[in-house]
Amino acid sequence: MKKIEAIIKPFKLDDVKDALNELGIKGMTISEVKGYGRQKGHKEIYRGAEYVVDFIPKVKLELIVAAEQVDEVVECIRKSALTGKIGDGKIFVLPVEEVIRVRTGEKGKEAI
Amino acid sequence: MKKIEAIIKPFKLDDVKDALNELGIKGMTISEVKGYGRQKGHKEIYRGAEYVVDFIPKVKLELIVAAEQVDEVVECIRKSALTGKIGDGKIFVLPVEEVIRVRTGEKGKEAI
Amino acid sequence: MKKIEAIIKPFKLDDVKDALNELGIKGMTISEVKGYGRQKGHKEIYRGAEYVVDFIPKVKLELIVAAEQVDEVVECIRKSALTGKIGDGKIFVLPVEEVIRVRTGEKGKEAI
Amino acid sequence: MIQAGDTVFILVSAALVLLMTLGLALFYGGMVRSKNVLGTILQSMAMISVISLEWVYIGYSMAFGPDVGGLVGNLSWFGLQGVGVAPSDQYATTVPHLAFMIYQCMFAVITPALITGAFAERVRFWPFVFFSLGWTILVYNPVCHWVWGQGGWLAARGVLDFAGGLVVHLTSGVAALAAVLVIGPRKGFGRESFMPHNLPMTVLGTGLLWFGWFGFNAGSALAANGVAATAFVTTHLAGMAGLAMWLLIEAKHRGRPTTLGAASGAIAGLATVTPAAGFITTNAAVLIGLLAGACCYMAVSFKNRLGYDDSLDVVGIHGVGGLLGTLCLGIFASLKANPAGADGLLAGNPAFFFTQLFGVAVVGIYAFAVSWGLLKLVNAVAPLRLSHEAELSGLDLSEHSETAYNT
Amino acid sequence: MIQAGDTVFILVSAALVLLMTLGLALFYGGMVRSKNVLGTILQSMAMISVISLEWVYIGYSMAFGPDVGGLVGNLSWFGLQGVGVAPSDQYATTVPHLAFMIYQCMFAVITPALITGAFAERVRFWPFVFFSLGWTILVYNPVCHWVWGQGGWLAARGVLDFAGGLVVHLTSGVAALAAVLVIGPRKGFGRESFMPHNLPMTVLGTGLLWFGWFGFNAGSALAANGVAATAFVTTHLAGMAGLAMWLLIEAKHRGRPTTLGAASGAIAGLATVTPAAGFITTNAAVLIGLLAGACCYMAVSFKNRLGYDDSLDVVGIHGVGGLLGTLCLGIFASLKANPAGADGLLAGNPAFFFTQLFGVAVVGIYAFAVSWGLLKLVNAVAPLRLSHEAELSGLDLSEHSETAYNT
Amino acid sequence: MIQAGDTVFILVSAALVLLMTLGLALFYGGMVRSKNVLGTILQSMAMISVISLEWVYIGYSMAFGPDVGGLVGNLSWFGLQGVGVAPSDQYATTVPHLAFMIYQCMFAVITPALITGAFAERVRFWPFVFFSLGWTILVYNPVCHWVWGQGGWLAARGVLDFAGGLVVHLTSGVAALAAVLVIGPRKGFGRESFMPHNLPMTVLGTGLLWFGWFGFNAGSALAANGVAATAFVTTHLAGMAGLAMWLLIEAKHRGRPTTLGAASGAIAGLATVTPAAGFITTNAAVLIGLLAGACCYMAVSFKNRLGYDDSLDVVGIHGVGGLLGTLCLGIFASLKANPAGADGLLAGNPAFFFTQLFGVAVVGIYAFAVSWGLLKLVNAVAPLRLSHEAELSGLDLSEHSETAYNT
Ligand SMILES: Nc1ncnc2c1ncn2[C@@H]1O[C@H](COP(=O)(O)OP(=O)(O)O)[C@@H](O)[C@H]1O
Ligand SMILES: Nc1ncnc2c1ncn2[C@@H]1O[C@H](COP(=O)(O)OP(=O)(O)O)[C@@H](O)[C@H]1O
Ligand SMILES: Nc1ncnc2c1ncn2[C@@H]1O[C@H](COP(=O)(O)OP(=O)(O)O)[C@@H](O)[C@H]1O
Repeated sequence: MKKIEAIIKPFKLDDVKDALNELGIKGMTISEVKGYGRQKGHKEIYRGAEYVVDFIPKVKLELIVAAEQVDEVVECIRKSALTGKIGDGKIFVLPVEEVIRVRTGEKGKEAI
Repeated sequence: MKKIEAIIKPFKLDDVKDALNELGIKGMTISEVKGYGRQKGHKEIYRGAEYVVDFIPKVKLELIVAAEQVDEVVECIRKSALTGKIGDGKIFVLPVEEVIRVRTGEKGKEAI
Repeated sequence: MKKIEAIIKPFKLDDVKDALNELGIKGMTISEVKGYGRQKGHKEIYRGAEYVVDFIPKVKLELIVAAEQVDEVVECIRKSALTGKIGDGKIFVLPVEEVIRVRTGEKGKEAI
Repeated sequence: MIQAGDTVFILVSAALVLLMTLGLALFYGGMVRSKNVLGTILQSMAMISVISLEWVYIGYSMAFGPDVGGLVGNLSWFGLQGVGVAPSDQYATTVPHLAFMIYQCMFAVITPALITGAFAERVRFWPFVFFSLGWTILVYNPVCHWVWGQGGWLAARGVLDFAGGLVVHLTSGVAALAAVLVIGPRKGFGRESFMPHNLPMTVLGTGLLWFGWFGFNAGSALAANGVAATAFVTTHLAGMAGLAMWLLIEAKHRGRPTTLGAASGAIAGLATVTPAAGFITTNAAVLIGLLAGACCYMAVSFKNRLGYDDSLDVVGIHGVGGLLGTLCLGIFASLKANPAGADGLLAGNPAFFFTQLFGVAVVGIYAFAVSWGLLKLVNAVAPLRLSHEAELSGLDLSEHSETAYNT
Repeated sequence: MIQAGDTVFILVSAALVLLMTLGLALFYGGMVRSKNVLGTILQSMAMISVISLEWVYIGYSMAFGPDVGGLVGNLSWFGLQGVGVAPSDQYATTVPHLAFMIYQCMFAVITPALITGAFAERVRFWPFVFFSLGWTILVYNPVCHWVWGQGGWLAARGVLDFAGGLVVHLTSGVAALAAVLVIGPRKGFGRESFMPHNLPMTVLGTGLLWFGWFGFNAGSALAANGVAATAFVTTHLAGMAGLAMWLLIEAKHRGRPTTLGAASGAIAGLATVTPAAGFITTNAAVLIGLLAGACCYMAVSFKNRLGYDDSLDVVGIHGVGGLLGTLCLGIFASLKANPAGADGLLAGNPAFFFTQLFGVAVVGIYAFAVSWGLLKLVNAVAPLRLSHEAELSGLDLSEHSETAYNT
Repeated sequence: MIQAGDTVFILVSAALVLLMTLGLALFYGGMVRSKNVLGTILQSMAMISVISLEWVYIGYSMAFGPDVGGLVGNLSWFGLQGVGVAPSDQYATTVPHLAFMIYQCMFAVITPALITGAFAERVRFWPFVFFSLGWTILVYNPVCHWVWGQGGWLAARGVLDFAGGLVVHLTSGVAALAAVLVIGPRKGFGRESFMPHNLPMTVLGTGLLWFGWFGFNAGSALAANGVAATAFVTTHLAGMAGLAMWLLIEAKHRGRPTTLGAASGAIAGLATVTPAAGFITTNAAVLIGLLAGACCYMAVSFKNRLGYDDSLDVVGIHGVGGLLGTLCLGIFASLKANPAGADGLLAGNPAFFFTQLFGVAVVGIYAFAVSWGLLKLVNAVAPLRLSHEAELSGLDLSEHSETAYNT
């Protein structure tokens, strides 16, 4: 099993969710994060002064998938999160050693 | 060392924290996340129209433990987070290569 | 490639970001988390009664770096996040199997 | 002669009506997504400046100045020339003329602010300002003159509007409809659900609106007398009845009464009773409130089916409320409640109902046509619509370089 | 005859008292957890509808209508029959009768809303509505008649209550106690700490309450005269003294003055001075405020030790405040401050103190007994308590299908 | 003799000015970081207690009591002795003396609260309280006497200040300057950007301030007459013009109009017109508002370049506003607007301009010197500044053991 983490643009979340759904992915966990990268921050004005805000709101998706599904899931996220503009985000794949479903105690693939 | 990530129901956090404490676990990091899974979302009403909200508030626990502790910690979280209803959440175990305590620079088990 | 996760004191974020910048680190993702550990929580007063709040606001940094950079990045974070007081936080290093840039589809080091 | 009691009454009422614009800003602000809250609020705030300025220089004269053919006031009161401390001999004759002027100013301010709910979350700031300024000059000022100005032709025909069912709510409601049609729906409309980002803010806005509405309606008696008391009471009763009705229908229709429903029903009731407040009995007010709750609920649901993105339901609540209330006045008006008013349908005077219907038709059509034309014109000169990118990042960042909330 | 000055005064005061209900909604709303904020707010908002409706149809007549044996008004003013623009010849004789009626309506509305703080975060909406309606009919209306109605038996005995220490605060405070006992504590009470989700909201509520309290207390003079000025000043002084005292005790007891403490002390002072406001000197008001801060602080701490879940401290603040203030009036009342009032203990008239004590006992016992019975009854018919699951997900989602905050 | 109309007017105005302190608490509270919001709010709330207490015991007597050499009132009105229901024969002679006293109390309360914006986010609670108390006694009370007290020497010289340009805004503005210099900048100032944590809260505060300002300025006519109407109108016009001007400059200078800019401009306009409100024409008010928007914008930008940490711009807005407005009165005052006022520069009376300049200099220098000395003194006895650690964790936790927001 693998863990896929994807940092995407917030307004793309619905698209990504729908695309994953079509792929049969039934579970994921998301959180609000802030990103720092090549994408330039925006300026904010405060009483006549200008400030640059570096950290940009992003959404982080975490999902555990079976090892054999990794490629299609990554591709699916990549496509549905794509706008082609700087700041579209990153996808990371991490190894996972065990997965347990709290409700049933099932482990491994059963638990996803 | 291993990293344990657990997605649980928010109102179970206190129980889980207390149970981990009894086990002698002294440190953890938590965050608010939203989960998508088998548990059905709730409907919301907005001026006479109904919407379904898929993402459900969950709490994510992250804790680093020594490899030999993994099983008992997982079991402890599982028991204390259990309600038996859909949506109780998942526990993931990930490999960790190194841990450093910022304050002292200690590494490995010393740093937990 | 490796994933570095660092839990630090929120007011140290700017220092850490600047230090990483000097090292040439161009990307990272941060989120607000709450920590539980040796650092004692604070008391809060609510209509004449006292409560202890265990969970302390922290910032979590996540960044993917090339394996050979891990040591200097960890050291850099450690130094810039240091206050020497309890609660300075931890740094974890996790293995990463793949990194993809959404915008271009680049993989591996190119994608960071 | 200046009466102290009446003067306090008008000044306090004017302050209350200004407070309504703040209330409206919060009422609307709470309903948008957090990335648009400041832009939404600023649209209302800006009206305070833009329209007050317009009002003291030309608006007041156009609306209340010496009549030109029943259609509009001339500009002889430009810059408040001749409008001073001494009472007017036509309007509110027991208070300083300036007090009446500023009281009316607050009505002119809130009317275009009401429209902003229709095109919330997608309009550029400056084009919006130009539209609102033009709209006030071309729609608000003349209609105000027709209905309330000395010599206005609708007033001469017997059309009654106690505190702004036609002048404020119907004009803004139909302008909202025109705006929805011209500007089009928000990106993602129908697919994403645009949930309110802060409902307690909307409730606070509702409360301030209700509180201010006493100044709006009771103040329209222009003296602290029995009519003021009547209008105060009918206002409260219609508000609370609208609230109750919306909750009940919602509980029946959707299984749950909601907080936003309570707020919406209250505003529906308050808007609907506005034209009638000083001319009806308390029982009629309760009925009007109940009707308002039901009709506005249906109007809003109906919109959902039509697929128009009247984002914060200006048409369904203010438009329908203004229309319904003006007609209800035709039905429920009673000389017993106010001898200076009229008898309506139920008091055996169907003619008055048709007079009111005529008023609704004239004002509705005029306001819709001019709003539509003006929107097209402004849009051609300076596009009202935000760019796709800007709409995604939200009004606050893209138009104002601000974020509402930080830690 | 209608006096303009007095009429503005009553109308503005009525608007201010309505605003207090919004203030209360925010005061309470800020103190609950975010999953319960809308449900908490809606409980107050709903009272505006439910009780206003009750009031115009039967409540006003029960409370102020023609007396039946000193116990209650008869129903001859049903639906406001005979209550019109002409002043009453018994109450507030210089303002339209309707104005007095609506002013009193606002008092009837806020009283059951006060109770909601006691059972916050765990009660179902509709059963709550039924309870509140029944409570107003069975407790508020009669007690109001006893104390303020023409011919009321407590008034006849010489019991004084300037603006609602007995009628509003004591009745709601003891009803709150009954509710706490009948409904029981929140899940997790004593284990989890239920911290306020938004203290600035609570501060805002406090500010609006304070602002509105001027209408509540000064308005109770029913004319813009010297008594009104006295009541205005004593109200402010007791509020600020309560605030100061709570901060000082807290700083001493817990090492830190808190914002919620400031708000709580202010409300304690304002509630406590309510029955006395128009009958005492400014120095007495300061003393009453200081006493209120101290006693309510102790009452709240005491509750913590008893383990009752009076969630937002209605008993400790309004109950204790109403009781304390009514007795303080027995001590500090002074004919020098108001010749139409009384002399109290300190002016050498202990009899008046016992009269007040009698009033407290009668109202306290009556209100407690009837509230308890009614709660049991409602609970048997339609359980007041949320299900375990529903309580966990919070009022907003489970009762109203809404969430207060989104992005 | 007591006039009901005037009495309502003063009482309502007093309530409105109290509401301004809440408005200010929110205006400031929204601009600080979330860890400091409660501490910031509590600083304003505490003033309600501390200064009201001071006022009824000695402040009112010092400011308005029997004159001692033009410099201060004596203490013969200690504890409001002799200040009762009967009107004063010197001040506001148609309302209860107590009403005038409490109206003035609200001015005394808000003035030190204004200063708190300068040293926001870094000052300890109790030392701040001591400073504010001392400051009110040493600065506010005497200056108030000089300008408004019977026999005050500046008034005798012909200095005019309608509603507090000198007494409120200039004194607090220069005290703010002294405080910034003595207390120093926040940790991280110049490196981190301290963005407002909740701008809608700031907007709400602005709205309440504006609403309350009608009580502040129009109320200063002390009777519901033509001057009150004039002051009401000029207040509104200057506020809206300030708002407009700030938005325009910002749009020009930074490319975007902002919500905080609108709020800032409005407050600048309102503060600046304060000394002039009842003495000028409506056109002058618009001009003053525009000037205020421009000058305060420049003052704030200038501060940014100087590197002073006047955190919420008390100097740039209230100090500059008070100064500018007092001088503008010297320019624009017109006997035509108010025969009881004066003619200014433009009406051919340069002498009056210099009188006003003299007033500004005297009050500015006196208030600055005494504030500076007092700050040094308090600082020596009880350090005003939070510890480094405490400043990092924020006022709320370190000074009040509270957090503003939870879930
Ligand atoms: N090395 C990294 N480690 C972790 N997160 C990163 C890293 N680089 C970028 N990110 C995340 O990806 C987001 C997008 O990256 P950015 O460089 O702006 O654009 P792009 O992905 O198009 O090259 C960033 O906002 C940040 O959240
Ligand atoms: N494949 C997955 N990857 C990551 N998180 C998941 C995954 N599946 C479920 N989750 C998380 O676990 C939560 C509970 O899952 P759900 O399917 O609703 O119930 P259950 O765990 O009882 O089967 C979800 O809300 C989501 O946060
Ligand atoms: N075993 C752990 N797993 C995950 N996070 C931890 C663990 N121990 C500590 N932390 C995080 O590190 C933070 C600091 O830890 P703490 O024990 O308070 O101080 P220190 O790091 O100085 O020993 C905690 O608040 C928590 O967020």
